[in-house]
Amino acid sequence: MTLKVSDLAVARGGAPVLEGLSFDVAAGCALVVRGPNGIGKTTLLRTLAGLQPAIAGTIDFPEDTAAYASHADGIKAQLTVVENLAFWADVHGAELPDAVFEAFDLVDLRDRFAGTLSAGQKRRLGLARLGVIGRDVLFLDEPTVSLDGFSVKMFANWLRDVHLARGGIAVIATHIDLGLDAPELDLTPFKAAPDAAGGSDEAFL
Amino acid sequence: MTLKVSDLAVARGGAPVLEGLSFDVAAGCALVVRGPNGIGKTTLLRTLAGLQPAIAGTIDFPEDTAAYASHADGIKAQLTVVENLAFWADVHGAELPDAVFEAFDLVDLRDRFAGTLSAGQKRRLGLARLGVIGRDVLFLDEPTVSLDGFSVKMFANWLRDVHLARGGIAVIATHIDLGLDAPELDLTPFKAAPDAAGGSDEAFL
Amino acid sequence: MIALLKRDLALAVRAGGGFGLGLAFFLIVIVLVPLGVGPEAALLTLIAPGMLWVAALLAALLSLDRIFALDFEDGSLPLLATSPLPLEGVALMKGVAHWATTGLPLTLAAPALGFLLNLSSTAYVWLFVSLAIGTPALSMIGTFGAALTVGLRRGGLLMSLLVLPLYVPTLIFGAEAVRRGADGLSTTTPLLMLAGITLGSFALLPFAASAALRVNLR
Amino acid sequence: MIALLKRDLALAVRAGGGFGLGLAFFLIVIVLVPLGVGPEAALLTLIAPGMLWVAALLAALLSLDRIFALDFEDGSLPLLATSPLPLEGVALMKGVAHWATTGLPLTLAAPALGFLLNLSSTAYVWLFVSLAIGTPALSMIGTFGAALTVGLRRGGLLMSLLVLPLYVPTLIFGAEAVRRGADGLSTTTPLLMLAGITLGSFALLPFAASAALRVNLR
Amino acid sequence: MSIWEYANPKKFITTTTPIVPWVLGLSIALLVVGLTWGFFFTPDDFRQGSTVKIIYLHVPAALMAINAWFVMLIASLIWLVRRHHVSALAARAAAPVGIVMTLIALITGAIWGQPMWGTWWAWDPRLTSFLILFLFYLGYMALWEAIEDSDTAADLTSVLCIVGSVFAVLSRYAVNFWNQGLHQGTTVPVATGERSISDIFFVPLVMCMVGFGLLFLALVLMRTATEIRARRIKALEARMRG
Ligand code: HEM
Ligand SMILES: Nc1ncnc2c1ncn2[C@@H]1O[C@H](COP(=O)(O)OP(=O)(O)OP(=O)(O)O)[C@@H](O)[C@H]1O
Ligand SMILES: Nc1ncnc2c1ncn2[C@@H]1O[C@H](COP(=O)(O)OP(=O)(O)OP(=O)(O)O)[C@@H](O)[C@H]1O
Ligand SMILES: [Mg+2]
Ligand SMILES: [Mg+2]
Repeated sequence: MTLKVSDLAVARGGAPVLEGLSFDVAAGCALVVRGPNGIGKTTLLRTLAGLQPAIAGTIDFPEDTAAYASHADGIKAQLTVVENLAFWADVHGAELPDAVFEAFDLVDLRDRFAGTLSAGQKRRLGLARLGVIGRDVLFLDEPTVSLDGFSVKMFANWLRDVHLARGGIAVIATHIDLGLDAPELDLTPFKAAPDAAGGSDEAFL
Repeated sequence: MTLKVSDLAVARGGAPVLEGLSFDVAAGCALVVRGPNGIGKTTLLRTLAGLQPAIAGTIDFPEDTAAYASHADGIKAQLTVVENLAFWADVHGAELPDAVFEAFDLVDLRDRFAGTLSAGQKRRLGLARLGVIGRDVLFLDEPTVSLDGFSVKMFANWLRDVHLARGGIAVIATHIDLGLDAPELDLTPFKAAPDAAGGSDEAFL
Repeated sequence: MIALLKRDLALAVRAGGGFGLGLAFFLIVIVLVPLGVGPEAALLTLIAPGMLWVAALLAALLSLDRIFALDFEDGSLPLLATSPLPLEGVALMKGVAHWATTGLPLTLAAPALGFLLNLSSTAYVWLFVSLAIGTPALSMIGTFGAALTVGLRRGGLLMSLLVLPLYVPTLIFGAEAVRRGADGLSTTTPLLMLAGITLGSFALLPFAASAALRVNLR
Repeated sequence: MIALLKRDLALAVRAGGGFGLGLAFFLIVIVLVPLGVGPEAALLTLIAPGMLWVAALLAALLSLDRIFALDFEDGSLPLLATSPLPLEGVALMKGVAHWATTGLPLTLAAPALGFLLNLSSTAYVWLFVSLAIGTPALSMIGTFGAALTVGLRRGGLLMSLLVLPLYVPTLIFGAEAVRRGADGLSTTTPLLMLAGITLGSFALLPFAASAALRVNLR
Repeated sequence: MSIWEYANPKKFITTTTPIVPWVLGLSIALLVVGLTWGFFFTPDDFRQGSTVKIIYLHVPAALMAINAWFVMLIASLIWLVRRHHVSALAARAAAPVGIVMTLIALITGAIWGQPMWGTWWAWDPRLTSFLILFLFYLGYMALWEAIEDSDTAADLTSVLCIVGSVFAVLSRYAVNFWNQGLHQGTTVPVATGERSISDIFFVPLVMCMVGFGLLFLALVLMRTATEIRARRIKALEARMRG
């Protein structure tokens, strides 16, 4: 399993944002995407995850193996931590292993309603979803926002020792250092030229 | 002008979270609040800003000088960047100085609808509000979430060179290093004992 | 897909969920009508079948924006879209869950409320039957409307505007069935039409709704 | 405070804002009633005053949840609460903005729509006058209800439940004024009562609303 | 060369700009002649008196109101299948014209109804289904307005137009059913086309119908061109910012 991206161009709000992106990520590897605010990290990850169409280029990886995670984690405030995770496990036809609660330090919070968690605790719950659904290709948009130093390390460990170790792939946009030993891709050189082709308005120019 | 906090105890969801907190912040000084996820940073800042009552202790600073900022910045997606800031300036009876747009790198984004900004751009807009309303005592809850390294520095500079320089005060909860030369307060020792007094259920115990 | 239905029902009965509120709204509209129109029993009997159906329709309408907006705001919707569930199935289950929390209680309660409007005695059974057949269509059509407007902040009112004209045939046949029941006439045709609308809605609208969702998630 | 009013009106007329949708909903309810009740002109004339007022009330109700919920969700509300504006003023301005975007267009349009329900010709002017006097009360009472339920996820339906009983006096006097106008009777008493309710609401409810807001922000 | 080439916005504008004045001119000529003829040079109807002359506005407007929706439906289908922007914008452009036609039909009908039936409005099936059509137009236009991104708006309004069409037809039948036997005497048309209308009314009526049709065409072409230019401005502005 590999993630192959070639000559990709992506657009947001009808305007091209990035162009000419090509990279491969092999099984068991992670790629850290970097770049200043507004360069197009979120747009890239959404496109890779199939939530919006690319305007050019190809994205290639086995179907139905991708998961996307952003600031909004689909957490229901009125459900408990366990119920939230059980739901996503159910949707993906997976088990809800106890190890997940340990890996994301949620053991003490199991029966708390998700609405009463602090920002960082909520984030941990959102990330725990990734450990439950068993998808191989993860697209993570600033996964460690609001996490304290200890939790960041914990997440990096899970990613390295569990996800990548079993042959998974991860593409991670982040502004802080995760302490992962992964190649970095700076998006700045791929910024679309102001007159780049492919915007939804192209026919009108 | 000083912020004086003595023997403060705060609660969240009816349960005491922190107790025995005392600190002073002098004019022109900042205080960085630290602690692991869930220790009570958000709760503390909300209490200081007057959004929720303290269960014990006193908070002392001149009235109507405080501003609170958290992840939710009160940004209206359907208004442009200028309109958003102009509204807050108006509400506070202040001017909308051009310097703010430079200080927060919003010059190019002035006429964009706020709904079309990226996560970091939106954050900068939220922070720019602080530069507009002219409040002296700032309570900031993870202000640099989603900001790239350059923007974090820019914000720290604004805080040091503009806000603190003119005698302001700032209390900042954060997990990352802002590069400010400010004292840090770790909340871990102030964690409320499980049987601490002051919860809303106290009368029933 | 059953997991989704189970979750939606669990959420509906939790604090702040919508269960029972559609019913309460139905009750309140039924109470307001005599207050506005005046208390004459004969007049109320005349308008009862129509007003009961209009009230049911408004109650269904008012809870439509819960269908997708909550999942959109907290980011569940893109996650569901990238999950193994087909989006058509998601739309269908959302419609079913809406009916179970709104249409079903409303159908069960309507005969009990009919007497507030002095509904004629022969009409009660037809009120029940027509609501049982017709309210699923209201839920499914509403799901489509909710899918169309899910990206918009507070699309709720716009959605009403889009959905209400689509509700017209259901309303007409539903109210007509009750009115005919009240007059002792045959109710077969309107009930058959109602059934046709319901079946057609459930067969086709999940596809339209999922197409709209896909566009809105883009 | 004027800044707040200006912003709310600007937001209402922007894309996705609520302007005109209350009006559209009013129109649609007025259209649905004959479809449910049947087309007899004499019957419609009888129920027209009441139904027009019920429809106005429902249209006002449906847009109430915009009043504070949007500001709550994006965090504006705590910021407004810590701003130099008195929270009572905020509540008052919110009520005024709601009326300007809902009650006012509705009042202007109602006479034009009265003819769909075959309203008797003497009643048009009283319909207009009673709505002009009564709809501000609907907005202000609604603002109070919205303030009570602002913290709750999708409090919209619960809010309806709380607000509707509070609307009852306004509805009764409003519909009564129109009905008396239609019958050629004196409308002074109900109109005076309506005016009293409106003045009372604007004098007292901003305080209640701001108290509720303070609690909900805690 | 395929017909789809005209779906290129620029090509569309360059092709239609010279045609529009002719279409518009012809429609105005037809309307002037038809309406003048109809209003001043036809005899009064023996039952309806001079009020019958409102037919020259009423019937063409009613026809165009329905046809405009058809145009929108077809344009929507083309957009969904072939994704030609002009098609989506033509659908958008047709809606306001259609709703105005609907309003003209409703208002002239109401004015006609006052002397004929003694009431401005009756819940006759035909009138009712027109009112519902008006609501469909309203919802369709509101959806266009509410969505920021043009392509998203085009997609969603197209889906709405298709589903709406099905339900509009259903409503038509429902309304007929609902009013059966309840509303005698006011079965709208005195005339269903050729049979009971004599030639002397018929020729100017046809002129007016063709005139309205051409007017509709001209307005839609003009509005589409306007929409294209608005999109173009938006696109250029977006590029300048980016
Ligand atoms: C608001 C009121 C009215 C509306 C919405 C309305 C609607 C329509 C529509 C949709 C048509 C075109 C039908 C078709 O060709 O398929 C039509 C035709 C016609 N209407 Fe009306 N109508 C109204 C009032 C009236 C009144 C009051 C009269 C006269 C008593 C009238 C007389 C006619 C006639 C003579 C035709 C032409 C019949 C034909 O070509 O089939 N209408 N009307
Ligand atoms: N609404 C709530 N109801 C009940 N308990 C809550 C609620 N919100 C937070 N808590 C609990 O109160 C404690 C303090 O939460 P708080 O949000 O202040 O933490 P924090 O220090 O800001 O954490 P983080 O770094 O994750 O943002 C936590 O244990 C949390 O689980
Ligand atoms: N909804 C939208 N409509 C139009 N333009 C948008 C929209 N969202 C984002 N943009 C613009 O598209 C560009 C890329 O945005 P994107 O969110 O992908 O950036 P990002 O790299 O994720 O930034 P950040 O680090 O701030 O999250 C930015 O210039 C942004 O202003
Ligand atoms: Mg981003
Ligand atoms: Mg916090």
